[in-house]
Amino acid sequence: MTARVCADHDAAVAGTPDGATVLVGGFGMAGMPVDLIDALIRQGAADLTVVSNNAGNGDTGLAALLATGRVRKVICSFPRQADSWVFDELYRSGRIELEVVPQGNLAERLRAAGAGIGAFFTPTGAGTPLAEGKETREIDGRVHVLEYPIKGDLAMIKAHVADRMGNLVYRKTARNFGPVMATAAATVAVQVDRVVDAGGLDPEAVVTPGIYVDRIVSAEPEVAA
Amino acid sequence: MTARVCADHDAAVAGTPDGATVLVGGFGMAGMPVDLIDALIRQGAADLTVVSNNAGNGDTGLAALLATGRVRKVICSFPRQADSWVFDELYRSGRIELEVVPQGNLAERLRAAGAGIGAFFTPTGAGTPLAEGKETREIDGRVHVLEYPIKGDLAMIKAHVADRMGNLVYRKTARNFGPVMATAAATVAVQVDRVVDAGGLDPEAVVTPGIYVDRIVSAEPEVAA
Amino acid sequence: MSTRSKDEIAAAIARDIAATHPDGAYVNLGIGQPTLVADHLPPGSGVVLHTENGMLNMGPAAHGDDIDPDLINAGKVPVTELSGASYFHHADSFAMMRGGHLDVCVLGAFQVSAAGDLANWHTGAPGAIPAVGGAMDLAIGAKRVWVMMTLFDKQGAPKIVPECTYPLTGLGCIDRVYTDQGTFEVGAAGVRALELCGISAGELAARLAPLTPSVA
Amino acid sequence: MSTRSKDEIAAAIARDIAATHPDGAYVNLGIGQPTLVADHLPPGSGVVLHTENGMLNMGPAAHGDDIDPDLINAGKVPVTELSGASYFHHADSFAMMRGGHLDVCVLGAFQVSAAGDLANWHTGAPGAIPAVGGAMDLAIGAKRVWVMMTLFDKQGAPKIVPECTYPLTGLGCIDRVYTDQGTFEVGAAGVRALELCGISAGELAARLAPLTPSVA
Repeated sequence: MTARVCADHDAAVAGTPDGATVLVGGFGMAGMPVDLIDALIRQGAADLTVVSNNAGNGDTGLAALLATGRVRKVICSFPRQADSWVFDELYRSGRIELEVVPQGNLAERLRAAGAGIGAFFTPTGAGTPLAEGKETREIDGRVHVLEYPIKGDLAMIKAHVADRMGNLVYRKTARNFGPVMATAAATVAVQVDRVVDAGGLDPEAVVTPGIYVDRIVSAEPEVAA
Repeated sequence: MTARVCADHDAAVAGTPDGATVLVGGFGMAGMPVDLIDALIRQGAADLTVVSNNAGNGDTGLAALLATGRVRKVICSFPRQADSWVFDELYRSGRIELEVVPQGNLAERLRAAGAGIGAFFTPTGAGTPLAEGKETREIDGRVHVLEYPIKGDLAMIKAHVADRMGNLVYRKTARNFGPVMATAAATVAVQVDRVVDAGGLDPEAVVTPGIYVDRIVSAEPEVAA
Repeated sequence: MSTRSKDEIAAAIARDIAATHPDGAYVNLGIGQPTLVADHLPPGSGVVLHTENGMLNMGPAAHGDDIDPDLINAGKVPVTELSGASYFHHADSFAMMRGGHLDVCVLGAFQVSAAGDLANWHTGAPGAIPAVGGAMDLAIGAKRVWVMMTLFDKQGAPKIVPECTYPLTGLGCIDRVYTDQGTFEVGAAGVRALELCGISAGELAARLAPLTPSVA
Repeated sequence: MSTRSKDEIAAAIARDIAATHPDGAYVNLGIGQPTLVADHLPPGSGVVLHTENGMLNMGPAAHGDDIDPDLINAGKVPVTELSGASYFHHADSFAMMRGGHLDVCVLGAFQVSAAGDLANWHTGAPGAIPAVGGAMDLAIGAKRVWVMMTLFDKQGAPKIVPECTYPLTGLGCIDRVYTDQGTFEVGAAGVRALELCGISAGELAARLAPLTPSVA
């Protein structure tokens, strides 16, 4: 069903149940949907599984969500960074689970969820600890590992501009995981810099077609009113 | 290696060996690289396998290539159309092989070739004659079929504008198979309406990044000179 | 009691799409008769049409100067672009279909089985050139897949059958069948007539036997 | 005889990229020391830099007013955009890497085995938090994967080894190893020194034993 422009960020994440799997866009802080994350913190859902490239930077955004103690598990490619102290402390004290996934497998498993692919064989990770226990098969003389989709209950992403149909464009490398996460979750919430009327985006340049978007919230409240 | 602007269409398909697998863009005539096909007819490679959505319309483009008798096999989703008489005659007289592939599997198998996926499970075709003899597996209660990549030796596609780096944009539904075929062949030849200098395309709106493109030929010879 | 025309069937489908998706639906209309549904969508329905050759928010057929050879639908008919349209390549378009993002897809059919199997791509006749297009992807991909067809073929044989005898397009993929003689649900619970038009419950049972359709 | 500095290693890699790809190459430079290679690419080399977070034709690091938080590289350092750049999402970016479209990738390493196995993501130490990023995708995806590292670790142990003792990043994926003490080929034929710098063939053999490197 067509996207809806929400009055505020709280409305965009309303109804998230305990135990949900939440896909969180961004690569570091670029494309990080900070306002939606803050709304999810206020919303209060617990026992969450968070899927994101990193496990939080500094004390804001994803790190602030982790700090609430309401995240049971993180699925990511690169948790440990210079400023990932919130995650580090939770992990070292055994208060959070971690599944490390090669970044390309993370992206491709999200795509598979969005594209109806049941599983796929990839050479990434073959022969490494991250393929332990996984099914493997030699294809064209190369060992491949069988990987499964990662589906979300909620995706929270940041884009640059949305039109009222939910079509999205992004800015530079802040595009990163947004388009693929938008395809992979039952409910997709997007925070944007601004909303324009249908027809305000070039149809040739739309990156995420509106079919993938459920809830839009703009940083410019007067436009989203 | 970075793309090269060719002097003419013949240069863009030079060196195609007998026995090559050739990916041909287009959905019907939209996006059909007619000038490159004509050049391949002049070039003379034989014993070809052609991968395209259709098996030619009327007497031009792909139909003209088929009429030379130099195509051994066609892999496509929809050979039979009101104006596919060239193919129909070859097929009925046993002079061409046909592999019918569901259109989504055709696109996804080309993508897999370009994306380094060794094979993937899809529900498309499960339980139908097009899955006969293929490996199947139940995933999440649904029967899936294992499908393998389709790689090309040469891709011939049509785009709207290229820059000198090989970045491409397309026009409307003529985009169709071009972007995915561009990722799936060892050599990618593109016919475009015009070539602009690097910087002439919006980096946010590039559909096919130049890394996928080898040879460009423009319909406006003075620009490509 | 007269049967429904193609236009009436299309109007019924359009009505049900609008009723099921009051906030607008993403819909793919198969080539052939299902495209008629577009003409019957109520104003303001918010329905967004998808065409598998790479477009959302497709508009009506193009005529005269509006014809652009680069803008066609899956049936290769020139069409137009509505405000809020987007274009994407074939792999993205079929990912959209196969990933379950379309709300409704309407397809034609040769046969539908009581369990919801679909046969619509190939008669299997000797000499016929098989051509499947996107039918198998649409059949398994949309959230709801509806069929629009006549209930009986030209020889009078029913097209809702215990098991399809034509080559299958997809297994257990059909929700609902809109015909000239009524609308039917198919699936695990068997055949159920939601409404009949031009045929009595008794005649229906006789002609669909050994199927035993229930009537709502 | 003195060893090569990081800058000299980077210059050697840059020279070899330019020599192997006279018409320009698509190159990914891993985070850390490999990014130095960019500074040594000869003018007009035509090399196009890829960053796995979704960009081709990445420019040098951004400073001052040029810093845009939406434009960063894989190491999360603000960068710039060159003419002819393009942006794409993560699945497309990794498809590009994994599909074999990059000509060269340069990575750092803890260890490389004689057969070309790579270990560069995890020490396996108790308490270490594992983080792999795109290393495994780059290792298996680029046409040629080169390593830039010191030949010996801080304890003097060789980092070209018979078998990696650190957790693996990829199997048999490394072509060539650029070090402070020379450049080496690894693979099915074992270790071969292309050039030595700051170490004699005799000392190399002694310190890499039981490996028996050949010297070109």
